[in-house]
Amino acid sequence: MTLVFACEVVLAGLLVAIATWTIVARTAFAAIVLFMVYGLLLAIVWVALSAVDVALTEAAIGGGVTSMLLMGAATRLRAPTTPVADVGLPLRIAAGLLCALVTTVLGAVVFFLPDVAPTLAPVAKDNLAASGLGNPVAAVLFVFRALDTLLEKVVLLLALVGVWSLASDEAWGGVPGLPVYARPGRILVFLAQILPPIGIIVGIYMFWAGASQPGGAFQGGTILAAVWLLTMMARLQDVPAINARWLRLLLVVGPTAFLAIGLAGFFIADSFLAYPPGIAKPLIIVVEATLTLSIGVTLALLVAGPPERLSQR
Amino acid sequence: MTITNFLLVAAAFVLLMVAIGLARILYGPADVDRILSVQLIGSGGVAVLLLLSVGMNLAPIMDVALMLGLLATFLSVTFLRDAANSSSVSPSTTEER
Amino acid sequence: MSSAALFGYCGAVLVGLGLYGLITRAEVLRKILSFNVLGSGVFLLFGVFARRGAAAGLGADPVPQALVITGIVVAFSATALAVALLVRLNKETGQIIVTSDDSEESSEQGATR
Amino acid sequence: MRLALDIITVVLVSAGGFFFMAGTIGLLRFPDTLTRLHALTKVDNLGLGLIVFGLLPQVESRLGALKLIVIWLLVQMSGAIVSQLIAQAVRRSGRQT
Repeated sequence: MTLVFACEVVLAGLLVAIATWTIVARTAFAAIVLFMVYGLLLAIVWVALSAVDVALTEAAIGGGVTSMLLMGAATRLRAPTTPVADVGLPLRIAAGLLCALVTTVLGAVVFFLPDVAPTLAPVAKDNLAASGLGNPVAAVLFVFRALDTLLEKVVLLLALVGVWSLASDEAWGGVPGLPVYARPGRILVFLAQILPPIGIIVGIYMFWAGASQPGGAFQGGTILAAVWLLTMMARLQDVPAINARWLRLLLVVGPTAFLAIGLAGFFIADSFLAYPPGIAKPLIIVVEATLTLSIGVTLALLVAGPPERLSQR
Repeated sequence: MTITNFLLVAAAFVLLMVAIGLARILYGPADVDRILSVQLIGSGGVAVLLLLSVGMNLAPIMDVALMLGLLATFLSVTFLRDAANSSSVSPSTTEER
Repeated sequence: MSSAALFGYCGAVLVGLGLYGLITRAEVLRKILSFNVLGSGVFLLFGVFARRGAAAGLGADPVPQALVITGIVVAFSATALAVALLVRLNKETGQIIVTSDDSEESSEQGATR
Repeated sequence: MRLALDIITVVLVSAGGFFFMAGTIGLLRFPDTLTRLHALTKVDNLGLGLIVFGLLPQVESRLGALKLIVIWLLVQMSGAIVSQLIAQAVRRSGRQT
């Protein structure tokens, strides 16, 4: 047993233990904190699987923003008067058997995987130079499978439209009900003042580094979202009303730029979402820069939730 | 033992320590105790990742450590919001403004 | 056992755990959490396939990695929508669980009458 | 020269690992949240700090070394501030009960 493997066994055991605890924890608060730990541990697992891009995304979105979102929800929920009963023992046993079966089948799939694994890595590597990028994952995301990535941004926007449409009629166009600190103390305000510049620099770095090494628009955008949420929670900044023109503009600038460059592909290259050779990298950088902004704003607003009251002004 | 092996052993050791500490903190009983785990996984996870980064000679892992350290801070502030609001003022004050 | 296989089994267990929580926990918030655990198990399986496809000097096959990144983002979008629905449901009914139409009606009647 | 640097690394990283262990023992044995927070700050400051300084001689690129220090400063700073916030939350919840 090698050292690395010993490390990985500890990690895998810890991951499963925390996941189990997340499921069985009694209070929602405990479960959410456990889920956050789970997400950050999962990021380390992705590192062990040599998928650093995924590790960054998992830490940022899977562990980070999802936990912020869930905690916001838990804060807003009114507890019911009657205690909530989970399903009874017979159903629990049946569910346990079903889940054991699913796990066994998946385990068998892993066990019986073919010895020679199918891979597209050589193809991706061979065509990497043509994309002008140094990071194969970014090349898959923005060149080889650009349509997926474009539609993924649309899904994010659609989710935001869905969340907003849950607003009551009188609050439409108003301010999202992000729970904020009722009385931010001096220490919190200090933190909320000192962290944004650092966060913005790291966010830009993540996006910029994404072209040649792990990183990218998502990871950068998430940090921008987190920074913005922090300043809003510390009440250094108002939560904006969702009908603000600048807000809507920021939301769509990224996907629009992506789509526009994609459509331009019909004329300057041979097909939709194709980049002309030579200027592929600058075009991708433009797309990624605008996407970083849009993703940051979209993620923050998804966490902030549907509008709950009209703005004061 | 080469220096690389040493760093990997150190990573495994730190991970184990963090795991034990996490178990204790997450057990509670108070919610504030559980928030300590954000801190612990923040600094402990960063230490493990940095050791792995240098030990495996993979520079990009350092970026994951950076991300982890930064996000742990944001998460602490988000989780503490509840504690601060519930005990200092009535919850309705948040709604006004 | 290779490290890829180890995390493969790990992913299989996570899927089972998530599914169990999804079925047995009544609170919607816990169902959403369980669903996220289930999803991450599936992603982990993808990661294992990526790792096994390491070739051409790359540590892992980039295509499944890109799929997982897209998947994480879409899972987050779905979670955000589910959470917003839950908060709205709670605002309307004061419940943190989803009840069938009949029982919801009867509980509302019980509350008003 | 190489050997000397390696020895520095081994000594500092081991010391860092020791403080991780000390922090964990503290977390396990201390009776309440504030004392556990105290144990955690040892992990934050000394554990991670010593590991970062131990890793510095092993990093070849100047940018990598700079990044290490930046990460350390970030975790150090946010750890110090968040610890204050947690302590405030503990005090407030303690007053209430």
